[in-house]
Amino acid sequence: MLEHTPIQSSGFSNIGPDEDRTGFCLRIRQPNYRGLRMSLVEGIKVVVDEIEYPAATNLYRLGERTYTFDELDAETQARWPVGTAIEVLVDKPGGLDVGVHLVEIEVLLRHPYFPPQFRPAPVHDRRHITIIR
Amino acid sequence: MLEHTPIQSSGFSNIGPDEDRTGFCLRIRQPNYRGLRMSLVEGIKVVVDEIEYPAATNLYRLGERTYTFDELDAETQARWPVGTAIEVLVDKPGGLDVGVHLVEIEVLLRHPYFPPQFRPAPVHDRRHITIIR
Amino acid sequence: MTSHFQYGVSLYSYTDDFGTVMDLEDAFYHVSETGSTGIEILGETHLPAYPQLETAWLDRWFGLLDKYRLEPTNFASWIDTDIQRRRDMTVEEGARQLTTDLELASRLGFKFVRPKFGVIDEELTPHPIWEGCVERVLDLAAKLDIIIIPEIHSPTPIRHPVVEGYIDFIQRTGTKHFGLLIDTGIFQDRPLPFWQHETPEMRDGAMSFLNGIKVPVEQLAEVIEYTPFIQAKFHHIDEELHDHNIPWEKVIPALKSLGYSGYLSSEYEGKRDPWVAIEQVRRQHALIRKLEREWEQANPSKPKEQRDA
Amino acid sequence: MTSHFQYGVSLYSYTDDFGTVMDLEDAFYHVSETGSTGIEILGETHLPAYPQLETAWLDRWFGLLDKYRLEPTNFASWIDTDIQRRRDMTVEEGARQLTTDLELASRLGFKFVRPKFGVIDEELTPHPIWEGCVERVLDLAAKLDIIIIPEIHSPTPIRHPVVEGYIDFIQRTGTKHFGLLIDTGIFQDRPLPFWQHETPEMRDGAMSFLNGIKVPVEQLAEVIEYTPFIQAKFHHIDEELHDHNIPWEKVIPALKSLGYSGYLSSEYEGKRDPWVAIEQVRRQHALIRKLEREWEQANPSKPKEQRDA
Ligand SMILES: [Mn+2]
Ligand SMILES: [Mn+2]
Repeated sequence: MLEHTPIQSSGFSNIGPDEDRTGFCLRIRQPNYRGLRMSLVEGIKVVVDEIEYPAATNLYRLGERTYTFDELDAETQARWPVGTAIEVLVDKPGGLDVGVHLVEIEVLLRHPYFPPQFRPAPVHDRRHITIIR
Repeated sequence: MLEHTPIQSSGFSNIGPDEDRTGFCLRIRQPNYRGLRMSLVEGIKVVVDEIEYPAATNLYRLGERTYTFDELDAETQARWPVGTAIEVLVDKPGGLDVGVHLVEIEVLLRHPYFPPQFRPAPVHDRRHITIIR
Repeated sequence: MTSHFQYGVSLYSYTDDFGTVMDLEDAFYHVSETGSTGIEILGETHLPAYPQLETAWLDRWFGLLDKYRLEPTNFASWIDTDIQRRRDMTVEEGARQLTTDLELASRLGFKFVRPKFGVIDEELTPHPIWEGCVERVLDLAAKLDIIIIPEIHSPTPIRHPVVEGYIDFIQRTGTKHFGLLIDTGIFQDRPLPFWQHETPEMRDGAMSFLNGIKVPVEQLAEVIEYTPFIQAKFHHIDEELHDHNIPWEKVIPALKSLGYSGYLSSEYEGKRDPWVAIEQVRRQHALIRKLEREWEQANPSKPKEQRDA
Repeated sequence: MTSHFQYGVSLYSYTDDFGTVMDLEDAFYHVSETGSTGIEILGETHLPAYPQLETAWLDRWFGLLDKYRLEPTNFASWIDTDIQRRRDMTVEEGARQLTTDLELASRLGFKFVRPKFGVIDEELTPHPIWEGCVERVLDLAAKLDIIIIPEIHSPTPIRHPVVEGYIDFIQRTGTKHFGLLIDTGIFQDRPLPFWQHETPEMRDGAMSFLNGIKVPVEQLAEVIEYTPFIQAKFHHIDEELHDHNIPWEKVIPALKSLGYSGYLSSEYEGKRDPWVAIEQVRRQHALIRKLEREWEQANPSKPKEQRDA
């Protein structure tokens, strides 16, 4: 089972060797009521302590596969299922400081059954989570 | 998985044939952090819409077995495990009316490691739940 | 066959609970505790390996149906016409999607499949491939004995070109495997609370349908013959068993008078705080059963006559 | 062997989450994500068929330890001396209970068993059967290579007849299979928030220990040689990584100076709103690791010397 907020606290972690962090990882629960083909996910923007990491430059790990922003649109088969988390991999030399951070996200989801002017629709979340090391 | 409140909404139901209800059933999640031998459970008082059903006259169903209040004290082996619900069976000819009821409980638990004056310790809960038929 | 309603729950009701506080068996338990006989699922939500079906999961599915004495009712499907940013689905792709879902639904024992087509405008006009997609799978639906039922959903009312298009299709093809799913949200006659970030300007504009499109329940008579399944959409029922948005005291007598004896499948769509949906669905079942009982007591012989007519 | 602390989490931290929003595997996941190497469980909470151990569950247990790379640390046991309303446990019954838990703990791979004896007064003096019970199972503990560690828990301070009694027992028997578990709640130096229904009168009276019994951390030196395991009790760490109750900035340097290199096993005991514990435990690990790192940077060679001494 996942935490109820789209932003998950467990899994928030720096990436790369201890002394040479290359970025961080953030887990996000599928916030929609159905699982979506990746081509309907128009990326996830991450903001940590007011510094923005745009959707277009983040990577997206779903199970064994990692997608660039552009590769999302091409993935019309694999789904991000309900009850699972995607990992957003964010490039940030040095990683994030150990401690509590204010993390915000904007997930853009394209719902084909929404009127065209509401596509994509954003899902926002915002909470404090912690980098342990 | 159970609902977070000790009082569970699902399972709240009248007992007996449709036209001749004999009482009602209320499910309660183990509210303590460890499972307890039944002999440490000093009964559960139920209040529905301000009418009190005393612990001593209720029955307690745990798995396949049903205990009277006095039989609880003799059951030093079987435990009410964490993550499970006990069913309190309450005698009430005619049952409860269909609709939403305000239900309150007092669970008395005897913690041997509490100072004697705090044994048993009460757990209270109170919420609105619904009889469907 | 009974002249009473059949009661069910769509697991859509437990959105956000599912996968955070509730697994599939928990959901079955809560549905069965409402006294329901039917369970509705969403393919892309409740099949963990969708569109694959793992054998172990299939065994579990039938085990749960048996344990909780529930029958599969409707299987929700999506035809994602706007599949890529610069490309729409073709008729072939859409038909393939629908084939996948019909076959999944059939293997799981469902009687209905609800396809949700992408739309092309604010009126929710379905993408024009809808008709070709459905036509290509009608034989399969007949073979599997499944009825394909697109949903009439707010802001689309009953008297609308979209509905006319579906009825024309039924009349033109003469099919018995296509019909309408009525979502009771079309009868909403009081406003929903504002959603987070919604402003009064938004509510007056594109979101005005959230105030309720107030379809008169009498108009059910015009489509009931094409309607084998109803989703009992609702948003909030309070502690007095009073629904704040849907006029059940009109909807239920209308359905009873028309002799409807299919499913009412609960679709709770309100506050998503954990565990709230469980109790809300229970209140809806208490309320609808009460209204049905009251109607039957006031009209002791009518439903049978209607059915025999 | 390392001169660093070992980090663990007691599943007690996830009380009320366990069984409502978290199953055993979820708990393992959250523990492993803190970077811990150790997991602590409560027999009567986390063994679903306690005191039975089902083979399938045992397989799952070892599968999870392997998957999440965790080792079992401490197994919590209760000796319910006040077992019936009119009857206390006998020494035989207590020893039988302890035997059951030692055997369960051993089968699961634990190194420590914490027995919680019933008490006879407000000072939390353990029921007099404690000594007989423990003495009867010392040979078994030796055979299983498990250390029995009663807990020094607020309101019992370090300098107290209860602790003296335990140390006397160790000295009298010469056992290596009995020691102390220090719960860091004894160092609490600022009050806990009032619990529901608690009044100022109650807080001034029997509940005054909830203001913190403020044991000076220096007194750890008096018992550290008997202390193979520490529960890192805490209640709230805020968004500035500031603990509102436990003076970690004193506790951690004291433990480092004494060369403690056993486990710090997180015991979150604060607000029980769902999912809160997960983040709170993470904050504690961030905080303690930071303090340990700072101490090590300021004292580059000390821990090794201490250990070699
Ligand atoms: Mn619907
Ligand atoms: Mn402790």
